[in-house]
Amino acid sequence: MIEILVTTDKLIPQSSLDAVADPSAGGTTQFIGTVRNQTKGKKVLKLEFEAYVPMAEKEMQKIAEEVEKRWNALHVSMHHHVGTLEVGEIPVVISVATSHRKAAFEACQYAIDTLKETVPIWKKEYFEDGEVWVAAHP
Amino acid sequence: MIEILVTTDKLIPQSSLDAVADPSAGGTTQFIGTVRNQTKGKKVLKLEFEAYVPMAEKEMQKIAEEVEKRWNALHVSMHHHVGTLEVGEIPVVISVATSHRKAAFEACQYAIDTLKETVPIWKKEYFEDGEVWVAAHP
Amino acid sequence: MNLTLIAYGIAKDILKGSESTFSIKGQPTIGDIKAKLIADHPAFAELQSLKFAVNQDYQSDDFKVSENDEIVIIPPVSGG
Amino acid sequence: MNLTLIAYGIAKDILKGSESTFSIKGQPTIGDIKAKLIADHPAFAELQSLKFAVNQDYQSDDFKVSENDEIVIIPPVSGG
Repeated sequence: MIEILVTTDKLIPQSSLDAVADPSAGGTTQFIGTVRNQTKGKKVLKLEFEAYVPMAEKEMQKIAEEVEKRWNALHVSMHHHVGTLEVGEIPVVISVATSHRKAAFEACQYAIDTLKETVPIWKKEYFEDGEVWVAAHP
Repeated sequence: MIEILVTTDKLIPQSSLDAVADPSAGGTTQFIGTVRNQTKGKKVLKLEFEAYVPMAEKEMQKIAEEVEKRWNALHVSMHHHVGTLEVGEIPVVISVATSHRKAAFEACQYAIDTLKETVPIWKKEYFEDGEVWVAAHP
Repeated sequence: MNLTLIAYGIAKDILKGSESTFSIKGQPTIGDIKAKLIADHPAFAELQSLKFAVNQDYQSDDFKVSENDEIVIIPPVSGG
Repeated sequence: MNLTLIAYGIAKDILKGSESTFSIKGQPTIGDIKAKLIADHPAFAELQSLKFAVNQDYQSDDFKVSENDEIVIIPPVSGG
């Protein structure tokens, strides 16, 4: 089962875990991203996430399908927040349940690595002296 | 910060996440073990976990210290259940918060792999036709 | 052909709006659109990468767009 | 010297109890204790592994135990 969610609601890690619960699962790996208080030493005030939502969901679906296929995952849940987040809040939660634990780690890492490369979501960092779209420039 | 817990209480993944929350964390990886409904095709009714508690805590502490040192983890939380668990319930939760996410995956995987090798906890599987201490015999 | 490009993130800042409409001869490719966009707004050339999605899928430079396609400028993504 | 071995898991089943007390000459090593345990209870020889902890740390065969040490038989662990 695949669960994809792009939402303005606060992300709840337990809700992503619930989505992948399965009696034949031996292990679940979860990645929880959190907003860091600094970037290269500069204090971060808040982040704002913007998404091209229908395509973001489609790209996340592709990642989840690849995870199911390549690591034989039982279930995959990917949640991403859009809107403003404070330091310590959660932009992304990914859960992967597998029969055996090694696959769960590899699969979850692939999912977050690929999400960061392909999913059309953009993050703006707000500093005390201005704001910047992350990764926009070399 | 290191949090080690060996308990007869039900494990709550969120409580382990709360223990590693940090404004300088960029990523947290969590491993959640769950009781599988079968082992090599045989239906599992329940599991019972027994621990040599003071040494289990000491060995878990050693693992967490190694994780802090080797992967520069900000915080590590390791919870293990003792007592009886039904299918789908949680024997173990490990959370590792790091500044960068790659380290979080490696560190969390090291922690669960090592826990399974060194921590004096024993698991008995109950089947319909008997019970067995897991991994006791070759 | 009249085209509407949809913009997100820094593309929205460069275009000063979430959409940009322009006319282009014949049936253009993504490569044609990219060239025109950079000619009109040189700031696009300074981005780490510049991709396009047509109807919610990434498409490469040789892809030909059609009249009612949903064309979105994809500046470097930074989710997660 | 009188020794009390504490047992968990399958070791408890083999010894039919959570403790086993016996006498051994001089100051025995973990290796001596292991040999005596297997001689008295051959089922220990069939385990995947057989380790010992003294005062909550693993110790190898050449470690000498003392009178009031807490000695625990560690059959193959299976936590997690």
